[in-house]
Amino acid sequence: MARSFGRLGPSVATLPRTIARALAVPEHCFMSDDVVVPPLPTTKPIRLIAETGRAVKGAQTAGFAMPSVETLLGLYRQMVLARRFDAQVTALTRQGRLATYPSALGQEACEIAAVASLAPNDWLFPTYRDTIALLTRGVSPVEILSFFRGDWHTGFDPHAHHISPQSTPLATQALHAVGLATAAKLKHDDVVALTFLGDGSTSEGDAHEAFNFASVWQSPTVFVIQNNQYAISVPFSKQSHARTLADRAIGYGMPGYFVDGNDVAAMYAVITAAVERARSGGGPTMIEGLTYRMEAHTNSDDPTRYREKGEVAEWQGRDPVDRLEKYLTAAGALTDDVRGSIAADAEVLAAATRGAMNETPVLDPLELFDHVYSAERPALLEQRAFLAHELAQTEQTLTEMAGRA
Amino acid sequence: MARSFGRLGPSVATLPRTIARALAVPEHCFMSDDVVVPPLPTTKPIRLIAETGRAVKGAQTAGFAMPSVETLLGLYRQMVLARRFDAQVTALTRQGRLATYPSALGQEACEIAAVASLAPNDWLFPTYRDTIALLTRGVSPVEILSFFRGDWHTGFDPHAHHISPQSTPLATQALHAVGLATAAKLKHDDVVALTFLGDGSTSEGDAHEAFNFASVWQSPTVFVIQNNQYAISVPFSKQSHARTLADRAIGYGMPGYFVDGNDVAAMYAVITAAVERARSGGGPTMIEGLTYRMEAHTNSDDPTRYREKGEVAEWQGRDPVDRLEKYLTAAGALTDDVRGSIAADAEVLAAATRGAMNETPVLDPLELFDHVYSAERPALLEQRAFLAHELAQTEQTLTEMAGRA
Amino acid sequence: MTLIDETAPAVIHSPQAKNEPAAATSISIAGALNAALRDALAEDPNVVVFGEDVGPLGGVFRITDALNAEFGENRVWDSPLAESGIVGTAIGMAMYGLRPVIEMQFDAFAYPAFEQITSHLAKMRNRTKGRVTLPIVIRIPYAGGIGGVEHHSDSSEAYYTHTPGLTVVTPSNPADAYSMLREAIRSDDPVIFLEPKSRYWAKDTVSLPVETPPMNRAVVLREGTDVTLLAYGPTVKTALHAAELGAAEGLSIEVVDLRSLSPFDDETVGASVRKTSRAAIMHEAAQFGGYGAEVAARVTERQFFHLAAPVLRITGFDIPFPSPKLEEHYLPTAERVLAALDTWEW
Amino acid sequence: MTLIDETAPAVIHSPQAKNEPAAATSISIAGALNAALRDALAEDPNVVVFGEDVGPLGGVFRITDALNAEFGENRVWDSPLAESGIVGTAIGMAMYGLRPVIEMQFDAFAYPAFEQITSHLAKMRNRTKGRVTLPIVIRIPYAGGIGGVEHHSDSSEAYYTHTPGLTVVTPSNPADAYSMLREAIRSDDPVIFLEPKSRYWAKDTVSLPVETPPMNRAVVLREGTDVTLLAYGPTVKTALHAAELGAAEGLSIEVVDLRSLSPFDDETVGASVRKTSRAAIMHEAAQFGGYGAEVAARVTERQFFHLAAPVLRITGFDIPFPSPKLEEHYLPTAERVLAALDTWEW
Ligand SMILES: Cc1ncc(C[n+]2csc(CCOP(=O)(O)OP(=O)(O)O)c2C)c(N)n1
Ligand SMILES: Cc1ncc(C[n+]2csc(CCOP(=O)(O)OP(=O)(O)O)c2C)c(N)n1
Ligand SMILES: [Mg+2]
Ligand SMILES: [Mg+2]
Repeated sequence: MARSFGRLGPSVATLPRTIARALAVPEHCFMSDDVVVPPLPTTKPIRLIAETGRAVKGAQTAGFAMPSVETLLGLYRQMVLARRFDAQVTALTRQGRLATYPSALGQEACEIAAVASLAPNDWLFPTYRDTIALLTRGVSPVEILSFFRGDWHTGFDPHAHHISPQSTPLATQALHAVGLATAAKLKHDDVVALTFLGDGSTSEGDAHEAFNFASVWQSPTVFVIQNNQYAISVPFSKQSHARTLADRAIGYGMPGYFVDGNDVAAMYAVITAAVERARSGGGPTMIEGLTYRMEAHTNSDDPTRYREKGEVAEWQGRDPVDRLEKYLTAAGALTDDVRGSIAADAEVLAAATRGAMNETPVLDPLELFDHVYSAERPALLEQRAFLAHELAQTEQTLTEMAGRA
Repeated sequence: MARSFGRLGPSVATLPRTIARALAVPEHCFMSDDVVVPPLPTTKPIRLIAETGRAVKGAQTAGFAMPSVETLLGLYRQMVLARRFDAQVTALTRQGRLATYPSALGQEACEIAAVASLAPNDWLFPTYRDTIALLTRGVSPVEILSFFRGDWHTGFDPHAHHISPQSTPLATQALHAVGLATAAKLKHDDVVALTFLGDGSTSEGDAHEAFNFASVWQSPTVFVIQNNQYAISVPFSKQSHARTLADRAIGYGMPGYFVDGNDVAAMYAVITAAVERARSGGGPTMIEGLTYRMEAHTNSDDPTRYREKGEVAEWQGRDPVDRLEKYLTAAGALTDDVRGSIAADAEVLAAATRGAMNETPVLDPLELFDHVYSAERPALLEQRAFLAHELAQTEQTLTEMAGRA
Repeated sequence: MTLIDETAPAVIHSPQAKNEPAAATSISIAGALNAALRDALAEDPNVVVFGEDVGPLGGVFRITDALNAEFGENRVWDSPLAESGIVGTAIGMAMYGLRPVIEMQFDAFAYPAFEQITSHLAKMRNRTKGRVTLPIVIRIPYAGGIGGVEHHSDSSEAYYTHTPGLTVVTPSNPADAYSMLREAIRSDDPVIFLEPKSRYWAKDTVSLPVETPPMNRAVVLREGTDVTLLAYGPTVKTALHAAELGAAEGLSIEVVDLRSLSPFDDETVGASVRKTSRAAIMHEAAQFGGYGAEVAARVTERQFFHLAAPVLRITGFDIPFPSPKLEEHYLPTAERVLAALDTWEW
Repeated sequence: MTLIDETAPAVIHSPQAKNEPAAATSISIAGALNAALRDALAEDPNVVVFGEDVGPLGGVFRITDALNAEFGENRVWDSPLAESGIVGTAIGMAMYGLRPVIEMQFDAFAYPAFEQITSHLAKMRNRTKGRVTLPIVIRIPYAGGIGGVEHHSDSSEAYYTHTPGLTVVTPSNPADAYSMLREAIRSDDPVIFLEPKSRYWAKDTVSLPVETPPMNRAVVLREGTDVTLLAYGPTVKTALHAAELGAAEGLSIEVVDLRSLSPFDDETVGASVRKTSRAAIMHEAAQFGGYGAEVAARVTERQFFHLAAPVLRITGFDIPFPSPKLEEHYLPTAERVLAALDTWEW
């Protein structure tokens, strides 16, 4: 590939290979020619907008530049829409309209920044948590929520949106992302794959295998770890003993970034740079966004059993939307008009979501047999016929009962 | 536990926790109180004896002290015995007496240093490659080779030797080591578990899970990765894109050491320090020994398909036994007498091994049913009876045929 | 986090003595399992409980409720999120004399541990000629019926029952849940303990501690003369319901709760089938290669000339487990049992 | 290492055209598989081959011999050593339009990939209503008979055949090896392609390319009238041998090579059993919950009133696969087949 290497943020430039070598140890033994040795990620998360809403200067930016006000305004709009959607879905779930819903409240900066960094041909590999990322990428509420309502496992067309089904088996989707990115690379296509991972899921073997395959194959993959500090009830301190998860990157010879996951400006700057680097042949990047899961794990979880209210309140004070709002307001970009029109859009979205979920889906139980194999199997057709017969009988019984009544 | 923390080699002391923290990020969020932040492993392997046989001074020792001449002489003796044994077993395998044998020729420094670092109550978790480690720990040749001859899966009593069965499914045994070490810690017992891993096996998910569990639980485990640069035919450059495997340690918040695996003095110094550190409550350590597999993967492998003879010859020049021999000879410890007596012992061992393998083992096929469950199962007894009947019939047919002849 | 928790309560809890049973109370399967874990932890200091969310949360199904607070971090704790790691470290612990009771959060989430289970857990005793035993219980909430999204409703028993070296059991009621879990923890063999998650909240009046028949035995739950209906775990209730419906139609159905899937209780089942001369087996898992195939095959092998008709299988379809709104069409029902029995020539 | 290898040969190899078959030559199963991979790689640029040691070494069984040199690093390459990673990345590649053919080095070493296989590979088409298809072939050398040490001789077919969404096939001879592998690679469904490793070097005279019956059909290899003996993969040869021995004793054994384990060819098998009225199934895997259970159950269900005797299972014992010196006592033999047939009342 005759492409130039991408930049990955000025101050976190990849080091030249000036590492001292063992005398008498052949070079190929422990380092291939294109190994990039990044410095250790900082333990202070990279940040561009402080909690006060003011721009951060100096080392903590790691040299990343503040996105333009237009960009930030666009991100703000998406975050507000996403938050409204998330709240609406949580409400619908409480009302029993959905089987389950894992909210991403508080994680909007990570979710929206990631989606905003991708080009249309790029692929997104989300988990169950990343519903608002799907929304932001343009999947319709009903196509998204079909899964959580329980109609079918995936309600949208992955190929139409370049989004894989939301993955429940933890960390498994990271390998799919690496595979897809590698296939695109083999075909010389301009496609990057971005996968989300939770802090808990980084403990799975598949996470490691994905990091390693991506780096050995130099596949154009971006790993966005949303460290929301809990895996259901298990706090991060029981998940890892490392300084940061981003520290893992060095062990794969890939750049790693520890970022304030509630600062959408920082997340956007770092992820965009990583996507660009992947796109231009520079290989994978690991990004950890430090954030917080404000809601319960899902509606059936009871977080009072494992965390203090005070902790949640503390993180409320670090809200990603508030922070951006302050910054944009100070920058004069977020006037009451703009805010109002975004809020109105959000209400339209919420209403549409409610409307869609208030309709009862029409499901055909016989479709259960239609997508298991590409070719028909006689034995499965027998089972399909059995169910068809049973359904017909039930129908008949109901009709008869109705007739009698 | 009121034990003091162990030392881990003077110049690789664990850093105090003086790391800058994120403003406003609660401390517990990304680093627990007892996280030890080691510096990155060096990319020049730690070395105490140069290939010339001379003692190394300066930075490359990483502050580790040269073991005493007595210690080195002991290690030398074990290495010579192990090498002779290994050669004998390879020869027996070529003669068809064993089903398979993965030789550790060239890896004696790693193998013997690890075993020598352990106290009798410590546990060893070896792979199929680490046969000479078993020998060095005192398992008899016949008990060891019973597995490779094909008599039974494990020929020795793991509890008697504190050695788990040689593991074939790659990296799986590392988790067993972590579990055993954790159990010992829970029981306040003075037991360390040491597990070997190959370079290839570090790519498996289980390796990652073992590193992570060990560090989160601060279990007294020592991981000795023998990077012999091949996983069967696959060179290390296709296995990892990192500078060194020891770089992985930082991502688990544990110390990592990249060591010259053909320098038994260095391996012994580093492993001993790690074992001592684990013993005194300091948690796990990852050690990568850079070495080379001189023989084929096993007798059924054909290395000419994937590596140049020149490469092998190059590594012959870095032989771990030769190097130590030069050092000890120069130190005046290895006189012709001593050398001769060790060589004689090695011949006795080889003869005993030959003798043992020339006897035909007496195997009872019915024992196949005896160790599957602790309690008898009627259905299994039926199958046992079936085989017993079949064996009796065969016996009878043979007797009849003999009678007729 | 350090594992050793010096502040953990040192109190040894004594399980209720067998000769002074508590008064009978209404208890769910979940409650009975919780009580069994508590009593086992109290009785044997080598018993430890760990896994995902089994600590302060008490597990997503609350089976380990309050045990972390009661026994401390050294006995009941949250592990990192990695199933192979959980099984693999449990193996090492068992080699050192502990008796780990570990939880896989849902059936399909045990699959990452498949290699540790098949290649080590199941084989260790055999590999070492009985020298290394692994007294480990893997608790797995399994099967459907709770409207779970994909990967939360698998019936994975066939994978485990086909693996020599494993004992596989599944209770269907609170008394068995308690008694069988206690027995599983006492067993020197690894036990896959399958918990029918749709039945967790089903209650019975039981006085704990209770001792029901040994966990390797099937039990006749309802006598009958026309047909032997074999069920286990989540389908037992449906089988009993089918027997009720059958009785109304004049059909006398004998319901056998298998309880033990491996080993299979040929004796109890054989006796029942010889009496009724007809048999059917129910399960939620897909039919093809499911556990019912083994049951049908061995009952037929052993009772062929007593059988008036082929053994029937009333099971899930040969498709991935459906989404919540469609699972009712997949799960075997009492009506399907009766419809199946109707296909026989009587 | 960079994956993109600009120096790889750009030549497109054209597979031998069907209308001009090569002269018949003696070829082994291993050779036929190698030829099938070569022709598939040449025909379809989306076919890629990767796994452990499949590159320059050509695989530990040499099934991918010379393909790396011929097609270059971008088509045939060595992956890192991680089975879940191999299956997981193959899934992502297939989502992008490639047709990966991946190798698990030995049966038991596929277990680390079990979650990717059961929860994703098997279910993706269903999860997405057919929108995402995964045309992936997983080649797995399986079963015993080569004196392999532990974990190198498992027969794991029952795990895969019980998993809806997978197609599972296994050839027993060189012509089928070629034809079925070509068909598997062309299939839009994931195929578990089980290769009987003890038969890799068995030769036949074949002219490639050869097209044998579709891979979802069973084939009658030897006609007979007294009993239908069902076999697959490594046991087919033993079954044919048993038929020879039987013939010498006046017993006419019809041997059916199942070829396809999932789906099962009810039609071919049913026709044979209705003719002979007796059936037996052979496999190396443990009997309990093995594939033979499904075969026995469904043949009995469908042919009960044609059967003069219960379906017999001649299989491995319910124990872990033995060490090399003891495997001969475990593996089903022709003598055991005849002994089993003798247990029937004739
Ligand atoms: C392989 C696997 N094991 C267990 C689970 C059950 N489970 C679902 S979510 C979850 C916690 C995941 O935590 P994390 O990765 O931090 O993501 P978050 O939910 O915080 O977004 C667990 C244990 C699962 N889905 N998959
Ligand atoms: C899970 C698993 N996958 C594949 C194999 C087959 N296999 C045996 S040894 C080996 C290479 C291992 O390489 P490495 O870990 O570097 O150890 P070495 O043999 O070099 O000592 C492979 C692929 C296996 N034993 N286990
Ligand atoms: Mg989380
Ligand atoms: Mg190696």
